[in-house]
This record gives sequence, C-alpha cells and structure tokens, in this order.
Amino acid sequence: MLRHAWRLARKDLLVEFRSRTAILSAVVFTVLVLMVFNFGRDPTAVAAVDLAPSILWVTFTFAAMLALNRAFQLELENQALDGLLLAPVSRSSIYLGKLIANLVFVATVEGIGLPLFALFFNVRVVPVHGPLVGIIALATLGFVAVGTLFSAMTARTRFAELLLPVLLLPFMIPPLIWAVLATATLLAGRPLSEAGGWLRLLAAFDILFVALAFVLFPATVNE
Amino acid sequence: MLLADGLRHAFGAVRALDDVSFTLHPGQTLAVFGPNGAGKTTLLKVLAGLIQPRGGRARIEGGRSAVGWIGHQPQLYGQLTVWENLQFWAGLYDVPEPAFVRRERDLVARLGLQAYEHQRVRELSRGLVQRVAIARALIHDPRVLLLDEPFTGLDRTAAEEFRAVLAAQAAAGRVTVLVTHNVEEGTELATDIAFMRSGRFVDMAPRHGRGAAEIADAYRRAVSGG
Amino acid sequence: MPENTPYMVAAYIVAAAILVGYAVLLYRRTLKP
Amino acid sequence: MRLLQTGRWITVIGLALLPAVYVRAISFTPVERMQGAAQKIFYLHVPAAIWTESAMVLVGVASIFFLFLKDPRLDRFAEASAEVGIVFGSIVLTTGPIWGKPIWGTWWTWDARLTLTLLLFLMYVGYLLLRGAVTDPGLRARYAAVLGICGMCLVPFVHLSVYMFRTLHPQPIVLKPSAPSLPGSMLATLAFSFVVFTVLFVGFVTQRYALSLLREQAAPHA
Repeated sequence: MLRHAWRLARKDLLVEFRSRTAILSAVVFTVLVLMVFNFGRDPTAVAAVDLAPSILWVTFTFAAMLALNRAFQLELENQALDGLLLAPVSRSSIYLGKLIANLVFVATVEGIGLPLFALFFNVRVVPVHGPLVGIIALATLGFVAVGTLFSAMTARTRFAELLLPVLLLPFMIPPLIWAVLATATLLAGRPLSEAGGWLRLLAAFDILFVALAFVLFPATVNE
Repeated sequence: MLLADGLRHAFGAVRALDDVSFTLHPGQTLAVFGPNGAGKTTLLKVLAGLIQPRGGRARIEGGRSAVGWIGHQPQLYGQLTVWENLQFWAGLYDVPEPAFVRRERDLVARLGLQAYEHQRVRELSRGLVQRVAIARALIHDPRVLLLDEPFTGLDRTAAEEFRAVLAAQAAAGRVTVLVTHNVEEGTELATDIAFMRSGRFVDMAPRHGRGAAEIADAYRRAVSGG
Repeated sequence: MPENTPYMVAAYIVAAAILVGYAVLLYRRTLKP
Repeated sequence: MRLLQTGRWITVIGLALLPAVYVRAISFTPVERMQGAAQKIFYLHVPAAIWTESAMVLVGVASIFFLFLKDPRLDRFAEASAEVGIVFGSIVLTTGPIWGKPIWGTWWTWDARLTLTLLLFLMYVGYLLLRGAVTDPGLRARYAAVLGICGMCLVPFVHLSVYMFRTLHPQPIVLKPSAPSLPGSMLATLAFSFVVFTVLFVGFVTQRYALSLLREQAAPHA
C-alpha cells in the first residue's frame, strides 16, 4: 500500500512543482497575509509577541486551506480519477498518496512562512524551533487529514472553492485553539510541559481524524 | 475470460442494468450498440469494478489488474510527459521495471509515438493523446480491454489506426468489450454484436461476417421494435 | 435583584416566533412538495 | 400521507404545550435571586441547546448506519434532523445573547455553550450546503454521511477546547455530575420544557422527513 501511495504522492508533487503556479501562489499568499497582519495592528498598542501565535496560526490555516483546494483538482483537471479507481490500488493508498502530497505541499509553504514570520515580527524562534516545528506538524496533520477528505468531495461540486472552507473551518478551529495556546506558551519561554495538555489533544485529534478519513475516504469515491 | 451473470443496477428509480448476462472468451470482441442512456457505460463500469452492481455479479479472470480501460477521458496527466505517464500508470499496476521498459518501447513503436515520448501530453494533438491513452491501457498487458466510445473526437485516419491496433490486440488473445452508439465504427472489430436498450440486452449474437450496413438495420429493428 | 424582565420577554417571544414560524413554514412546504 | 399527518399532530401537540411551559416558567417558578427575571430564559435556552447538540449526534449515527446499510431512509432522516438542528440552534443563538446582555453586559461572549452552538450551527449550514451542491442523490447521500460522521466526532473536541479556552458561562448548573444545584420547582419546569421541546423536535423531524419523501415521489430524479 505504501509503495502505491508514495508513487501517487510523487506524481502529485511532480505535477504540482512542475506547474509551480500553485506552490508560488500559496507562498506569496502566506507572505501577503503576514504583511496584512503587520499593517493590520497598531504596533504601539499590541506587542508583537502577544499577537504572534495567532498571526502564525491564522496564516498557516489559510495557507493550508489554499493548498487543500488544489488537492483533488489535479485529478479533475486531467479527468484521471477513474483511472486511479480502476487500478488495482486500494482506496486508502489513494488517500494516503494525496495526504502525503498535501502535507509536503503545506510543509513547504510553512517552511517558507515560518522564517518570514520570525523576521517580520522579530520573534525569537530559533531557541524553541524544535518543539515549535513539532506543534506545527501536529496541527498541520490534523488540518490536512480532514481537508484532504473533504476536498475529495468538494472538488467535484460546482463551487468547490467556497464550499471547502465552509466545511473545513469548523474542523480547523479546535486544533487552531490548541496550537495557538501551545505556541504562546513556547514563545513566552515557558517549558513545553506546560503545553502538554494541548499537545495531547492535538495528537488525539490527529489520530481520530486520520483514522476516520481512512475509513470514510472510500465512501467518497466508490459508487 | 469475462463473465457477466444477471447484472442489475439502478440509479434511484432509473434502471441502468436489467439482468444482463454473457460470457466472453479470449480473442472475442463484443460490440455493444445502444442509444445514449441505455446503460452501456454503466455496464462497462460494473465490469471494470468501478461500480458495485445492485444484483448479479461480474467476474474478470485476473481481477482489476487484468483490465485495460479506454474512454473518451484519456486518464493522463497533461503536465507529465508520455514516458512519465506510462511509468506512473505501470507502477500502479505493479509492472516490474524490465517488463515496463520492454512493453513501453514496443507500444511506443507500434503506436508511432517515438518522436513524442518526452513531450508533455498537454502539448499533443487529440489523435496523439488517444494513442497515448491506448498505450496507457495496454502498458500492464491487460487480458480484458474495455472501450467506452473510444472513437469520439477521432478523425478518419486516427480511427483507422485505432482499429488496426485493436484488431492486433484481439489476435493476441485479449477479450474486448466495445461500447458505442455509432454502429459503423464498432462493427468490423466485433466477433459478437449486442443491442442494448434501457438496461437490457435486446439481442446478442455472433457477427458471422455481417457488414456494418446489415448490422445497422438489424439494430434499428431491434431497438425500435422491442 | 436586578430588574431585567424585558430581556426575558424578548427571549420568550423570539423563541416562540422561531418555533411557530418553522412549524408554519413546514406546513406550507408540505402542502406543495 | 400518514407519516405527514402524525408529524403534524405531534407538532400541534408540542405547540399547544408551549404556552403551558411559558406560564409555568413565568408565573409558577421562583425568580432567581442573583440574575432576576432574565434567568428564566434558561428554561428555553438549555433544552434547545441540548437538542441542537443531540441533533448532530443523530445526524452522525444515521450517517454511520447509512454507509453500512445504504438505506435512503437514513439519509432522509439525517437531512431532516440537520435542518431541525439549525432551527433549534437559532433559538439558542438568539436567546443566549439576550440572556447574556443583562448578566454579563455583552451581547456575545465566546463562552463554551454559545461557541459550541455557533460551531454546530455553522456545521449544519455546511452540511446542507454540501447537500445542495451535489445533484446526484446517491453521491449526495454518501457525501452528507461522511460530513455528518465527521461533524459528530468533532463535537467532543469542541467541548474540550472551548471549555479550556476560557469560559464566562456560569458553571453548568444542571449538567454538573454532582447533584443538580437547582431547587425542585425550577428543575421540574426545566424538565417539562425539555419534554415539550422533545415533542416539537420529533414533530418537526417527522414532518421534514415526510416532506423529502413526498419530494422524491413527486419528482423522481432522472
């Protein structure tokens, strides 16, 4: 199963990075959102550090949203979904392939967004970069797992770009809350153990929804 | 070998398949003619395993990995080159590397795609794309070929080439099911002819050398009379 | 004890309006499906 | 259509009992010392909130069984309870702020109960939007089921995250595991109101279910 999933993911990433439009627009979008936050607040009134966790996570939420809209667009543009379903490949490896491709895509955007975030809001990220990346990974997995499942459904509807955010955002709010709280603890220099509760919740969310997505994905494609 | 046994399927109130049964052996090519909405594509999708039929069952020797599908959607990725597409699909069918290289070179040669092997599919003409689609469907050496209106959008020469390739496939002992509403196109290839209307096989019989014209009026009688 | 009866009245009216409104809406929709 | 008649009768009974709840809550239940009359909104707010949340669980459970049994009745039931969930949710989202204004001084507070209901409300809207966006009945039913199940699974996480975030909401008086700290008469009124809301919920869902049944018979999809 993993072999097929990786082959699918490689194909997605090859197409995505070859067309480059999607990845570039996602990165530019992220930078723009960071700028909006920068000019959207009165520097004297609110210290950057207090706002930083929210800025980071709102930016990453919308960047992930953008990427997830593209997830199944590929198959539809090329009308190749039937081909995938015909191949002797399990539905879960198709989902896993898409999940990996989306995770790499979103991780790339976050990889570029994080240093810029630290730069723009001069947040000292380096001392805590280890656990911070951990939190980001945990939350992103939650977003992308549910997002990939939903984009398999919305991609074929008429107004997919609008429908996916409406369906997905409620599911992103709980992980967003925990990620912001955990990030705030970290950036405030307090030990990670204080954020233990939130991280456990994030992990529980990921485990449940990744498993759920694996179980439910076939229902979105099988007739 | 392909077996359809009492296939039934419906979308809500509309009966797409109503007790369809037949068996095909290697080398046989069944052409299924019928107006649009007669359930032809549903039949193919059920045979391919894309749809679970409400009733009855379809069995293909070798399961899904022995099925090749050519429809009016080429199932190819425009951004990837011909070679990359073939390699991707072959990978999904677990075609071992040496076999892939051999089959890929053979298919590319036979379909006259040598000049385009490393060109992106997006840049190819409709006729060329259809040939790549054929290569894609044959890359894993399927025992059964399912064709859903494959001639649509092909000009005279491309259709002719396509028929030649299919004829070679039948000779190689493959089972083929061709579905189309265009009687002229499908007849030469077929060893057996079936007429389908609202989900049922109105009639199915070997072709016995009957020409397209003969089949055409048999079709009109069967579809209108029944 | 704070005097805020108007808020209670408002809430009760709104709740009743929604419930009765939906009942009527449903009734009308079921007349001509 | 027999089902429609029963649905209508149940709703009529529910609506007939509603004034009884109002009278009992307003004149036969003591006014709470600290919050004053506004506290009586409690008798409508809480039952509606309970049903808004339970409706999501019903949608989820019906969806799970639908995916196994592929029985269109379950899909219709899920759609019906989602729509009625929106109606009860709107009651919570209107009475909540009206109750909040005199007590906490602000119309909207991001407290546990209201935030959860708002999220549920948005999920119901998303659910019905998804149903609206897909024409093919088979596909629509499956997509709705997938979303319904995910929605149900999200509710516990919303509970956890919202309670932990910060809550202004008075400690949940009734739902506290320890003995409810409500005096007898108030609890009785709440129970009575809950029964009436239940009758209304059942009546609405039955009618809405019958409605989609009629719609399917009237225009069977091509």
